[in-house]
Amino acid sequence: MGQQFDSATFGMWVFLLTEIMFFGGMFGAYTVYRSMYPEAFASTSAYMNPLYGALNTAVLIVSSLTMALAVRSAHLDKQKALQIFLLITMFFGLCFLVIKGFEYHEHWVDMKVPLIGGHWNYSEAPQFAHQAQILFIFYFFMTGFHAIHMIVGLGIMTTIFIMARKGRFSPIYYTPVEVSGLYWHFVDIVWIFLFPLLYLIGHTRTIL
Amino acid sequence: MSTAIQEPQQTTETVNYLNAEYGWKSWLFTTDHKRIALLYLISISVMFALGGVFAMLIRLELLTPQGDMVTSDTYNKLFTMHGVVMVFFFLVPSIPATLGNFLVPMMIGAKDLAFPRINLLSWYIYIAGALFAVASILMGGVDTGWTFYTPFSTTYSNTFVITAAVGVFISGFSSILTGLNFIVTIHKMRAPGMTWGRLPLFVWAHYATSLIQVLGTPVVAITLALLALERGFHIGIFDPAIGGDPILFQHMFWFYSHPAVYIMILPGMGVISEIITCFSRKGLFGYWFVAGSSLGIAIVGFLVWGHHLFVTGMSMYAGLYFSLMSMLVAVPSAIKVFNWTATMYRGSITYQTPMLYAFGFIGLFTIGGLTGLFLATLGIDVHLTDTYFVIAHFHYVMVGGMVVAYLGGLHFWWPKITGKMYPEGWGKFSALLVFVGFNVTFFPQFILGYLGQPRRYHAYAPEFQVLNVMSTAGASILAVGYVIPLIYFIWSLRYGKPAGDNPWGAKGLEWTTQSPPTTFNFDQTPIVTEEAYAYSKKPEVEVG
Amino acid sequence: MNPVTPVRTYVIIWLILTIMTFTTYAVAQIDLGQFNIVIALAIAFFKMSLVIWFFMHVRTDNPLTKLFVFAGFFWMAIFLVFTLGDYFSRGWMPLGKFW
Amino acid sequence: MQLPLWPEAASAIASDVDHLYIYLTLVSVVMSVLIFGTIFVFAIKYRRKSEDETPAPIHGSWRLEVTWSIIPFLVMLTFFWWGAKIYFLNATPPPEAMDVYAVGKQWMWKLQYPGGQREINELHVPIGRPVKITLASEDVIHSFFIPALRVKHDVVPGHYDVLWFNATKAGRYHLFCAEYCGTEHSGMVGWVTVMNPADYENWLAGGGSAGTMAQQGERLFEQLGCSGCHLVDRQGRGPNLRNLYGSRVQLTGGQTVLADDAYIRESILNPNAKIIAGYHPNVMPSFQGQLSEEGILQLVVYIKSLAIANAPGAPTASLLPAIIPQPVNLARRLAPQQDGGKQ
Repeated sequence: MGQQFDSATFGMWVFLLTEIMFFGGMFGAYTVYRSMYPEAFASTSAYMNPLYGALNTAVLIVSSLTMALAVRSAHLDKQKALQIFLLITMFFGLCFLVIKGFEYHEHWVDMKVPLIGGHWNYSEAPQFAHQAQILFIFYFFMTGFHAIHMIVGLGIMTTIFIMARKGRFSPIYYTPVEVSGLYWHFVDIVWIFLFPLLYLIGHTRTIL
Repeated sequence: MSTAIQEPQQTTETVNYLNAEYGWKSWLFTTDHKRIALLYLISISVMFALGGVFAMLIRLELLTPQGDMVTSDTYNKLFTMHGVVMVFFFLVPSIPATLGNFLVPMMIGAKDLAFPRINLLSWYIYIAGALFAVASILMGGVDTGWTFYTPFSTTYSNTFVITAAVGVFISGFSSILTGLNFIVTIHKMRAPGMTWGRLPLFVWAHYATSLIQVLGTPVVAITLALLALERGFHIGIFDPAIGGDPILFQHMFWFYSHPAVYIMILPGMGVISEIITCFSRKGLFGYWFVAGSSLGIAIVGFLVWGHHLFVTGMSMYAGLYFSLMSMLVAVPSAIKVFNWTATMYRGSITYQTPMLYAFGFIGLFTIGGLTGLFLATLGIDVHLTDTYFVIAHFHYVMVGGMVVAYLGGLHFWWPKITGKMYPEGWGKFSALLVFVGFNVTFFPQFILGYLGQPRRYHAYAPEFQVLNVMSTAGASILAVGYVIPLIYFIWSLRYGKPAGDNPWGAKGLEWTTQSPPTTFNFDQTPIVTEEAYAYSKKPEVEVG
Repeated sequence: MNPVTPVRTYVIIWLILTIMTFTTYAVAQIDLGQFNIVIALAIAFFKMSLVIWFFMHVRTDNPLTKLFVFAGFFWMAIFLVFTLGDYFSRGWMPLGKFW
Repeated sequence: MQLPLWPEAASAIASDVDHLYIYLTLVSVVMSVLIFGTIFVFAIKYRRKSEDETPAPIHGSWRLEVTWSIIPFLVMLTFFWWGAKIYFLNATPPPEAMDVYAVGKQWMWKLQYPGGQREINELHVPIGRPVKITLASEDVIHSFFIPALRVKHDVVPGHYDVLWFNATKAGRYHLFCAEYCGTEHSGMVGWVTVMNPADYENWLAGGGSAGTMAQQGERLFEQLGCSGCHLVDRQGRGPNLRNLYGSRVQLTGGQTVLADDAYIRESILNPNAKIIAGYHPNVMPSFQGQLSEEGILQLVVYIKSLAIANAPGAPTASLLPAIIPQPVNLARRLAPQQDGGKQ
């Protein structure tokens, strides 16, 4: 059993390695453009409402805590606690997505979605109208991929919860809980970086 | 082969992984790494044939300088699909997903890979990716070149770029899952006594390959996702009109695609280490250097991608750095070649087909590697890049190196995989054809490249014709050299002589079980007590 | 297998993370020029380390896991450093004839 | 039937490249012969003589390993050093180089000379004078490749690239597009005619009926109505362009930029991107989509000429009087900021 636990968690870590590179590629491209057009990017950060970002960060951190406690409960064979913590984790995960949804809606209303038809208006800082599009594309791309990961995470959590309900886990076998916990924490970490990069930097409208 | 005359034709066939279960379900839902390897073998052979047909059409078109056989659009689609199919759907999965899948667990004394179901999943993902690629061909093809450079691919091409990009994106995950599986398997599933210092070099090579797959592939996935989004939604990520930078695409693309050539060649090097030791009956000279050089290539290979960008307007200083690193990555490759050569010193050498392929590999890979240095040299690369010199160089490494190693490995382990021998005479003959055909095809292209014939040209200047005709002639020899093994391998399934457990007298755990192996490879978990390639001692693998 | 971490540890880590989130938010309202980005990323990095170290149990995991976690960020750094290296050095002057 | 094996070498740098190439080839041949020879000898000498032969084990040798790692690497360092030298030489056009402008467009090369001559898929250059080609792309990435001169540079849309050479031998040479650019990529070829200086003068005299490139730019400047705001001698709604080129200008944000080709191009296509201090955004319309890259180049040359006419010590008599631009010298680029372009 120990061997299997080991293989599974190690396998998850290797998978997270690919996830790091996956988001790393996005962060890399984002950083290049940020360094090319610092003022344009500062102007877009200034548009963002960091309260949303901060609130969502807090929500995710709580869900990470409850996830860690869920894993702990599984380890200690506290079946009821495991289920409750999983439910709380999923609840906060959903909260995150709902808040994100409101935010996306706000961007849509504000004409900050540079898609085909051009739901796009950047009269606040017309000199950056071109380059700001790139940031918004990256904003939607990065937060969108993060949201997809959240949705996948919720799916995994549902499965784990059902398994927990059926009493599949015990102190000697709770590998799936541990492994999906790792995934959940990773998604949290991605957001920990997205928050300052997308919302905070340049918030004071400083230029250089 | 003289030893292969075994007991009377087997009337009572032993139970093995091939006949343990019957029916298509037993194949499509199998979690046996050996069966999955065969599924992969069939799929990549189909893709190889497809890519080969495209290659033949390209060569036929280039017989005349006017470009009169197919239209320029068709020609552009041909070389694009040749590249996409060969690179992403044949070369990347070729050795790891077939021979690697089959042999890595056996070589380390394991029953299967760490995650058998993920292994099967990776094959299905591969098939899904391949279906997208084939769909893009059937719908009318793609004409961007396998490199998908923006802004041509995002804005100007009128072909099915998104379909092809999605295919490549999907197949990337199959590659990641294979790599992940190998890493965990090699770390966690080694038999008792199988220390890192006793691993066969084939396994070391696959470990290094897997690292690249896991670390590099996600970046190309994200790059192609950005490309597909930009094309699909007309949002400008790499679009110069709103301040995007097409060169950033090239950085991101080559961050994976350069290390990817090491994904393709490293497993081939692993195969060669196995073949050379077996047919020289001798341990590998400088085991740790060859093992370490695999890791060295995997790591330094990630630091050199910029040598594809020397003439794009990249910073000169970045050019200096990438050039220096590209020189550095040649050192571990050179170490391998020298050690293989030294292994033969005072050996006991025979010239069976796999060994002939190994000789061919060393020769062709040496030329491929040395000409790589030309391209890493800044001042020369300015003239040579995007000419036929580049084509010749990477075909020397990819076809002369990788495909030759793959064929060598296939001949070497065919008896283990199927329990049957291939016809040795035909094997030698086709190995010779491949070697000769290959050189006649691609050597003239070095000269063409220095003369300045640009790659991806549908029509070319008339003075280049003689060399192009030579190249096409060579390609037809090469094609025959590929078709013959295909025929005799299939023939041998039914008519081949039974191989016995260890026809070559080779070392390694995979040769200690029956051929073909049982579903769980070993009756009992083997205990390893000696180094890899202990040819000079009595066999000491105990079964306990 | 990992030893059990006490609830108290988890809660303390969670408290630190939450405080850090508000700190980073507050600091961003003050104009520190270039230092805004430095501080924001430093805090993010610190938070990430806490999550990896405690929530993801790397603290009690074997060295192999630690190595792989490190490798992930190292490779990401390779990509960032050398791609950015190109962009930052593009404006540099050509070398003189020192050879 | 022709079977060339070595390309013509018709520029100063071509022989450098050839020498390095020969050096690399020689080293490669020596290495290959060594390796192939050794394998061949071993394969014969140590062939299996009896079935039960068991060779003695040899585990390796540190000394050998270190030797065959270090020595090849040192040899490779010589490749690196020599190659880097040529690369840097290739990348830094001498200040006195004469200008030619090339625009890559699916699927042709459009060339313009400061004297006003324009050609498609033909380039005429004199022997013995460095020629600097400013490259722009109208659509996708192209690559300007002249094998006989051993020069190549990608033409990336969105900014200018530069390539230079000094032709040494008269003749007609291939001009290729080396970066795949679409359907008729292989048709995007042309000829480079390298001529003796006297022939070149004759050739120049034959063309350019539409005035010099700067004059063409000036006409465009009038046509587009630029002169309504950018008054040449007085302050208008837009910055005065006299002596702007090559100077450092201060922007509204406080930083300064060098007013070079790239800056002028950007200001035409995306005027709001970098506003000179004291001026307002949203005054000038964008000319993106209204101007071809050729037109933009003409405007750039015109604005350049405005800075040279007044510059003290500007070259007066030469092949192409009005337009040899004052080279942006390195010291000037390095200088923190001087003579702001705004008045």
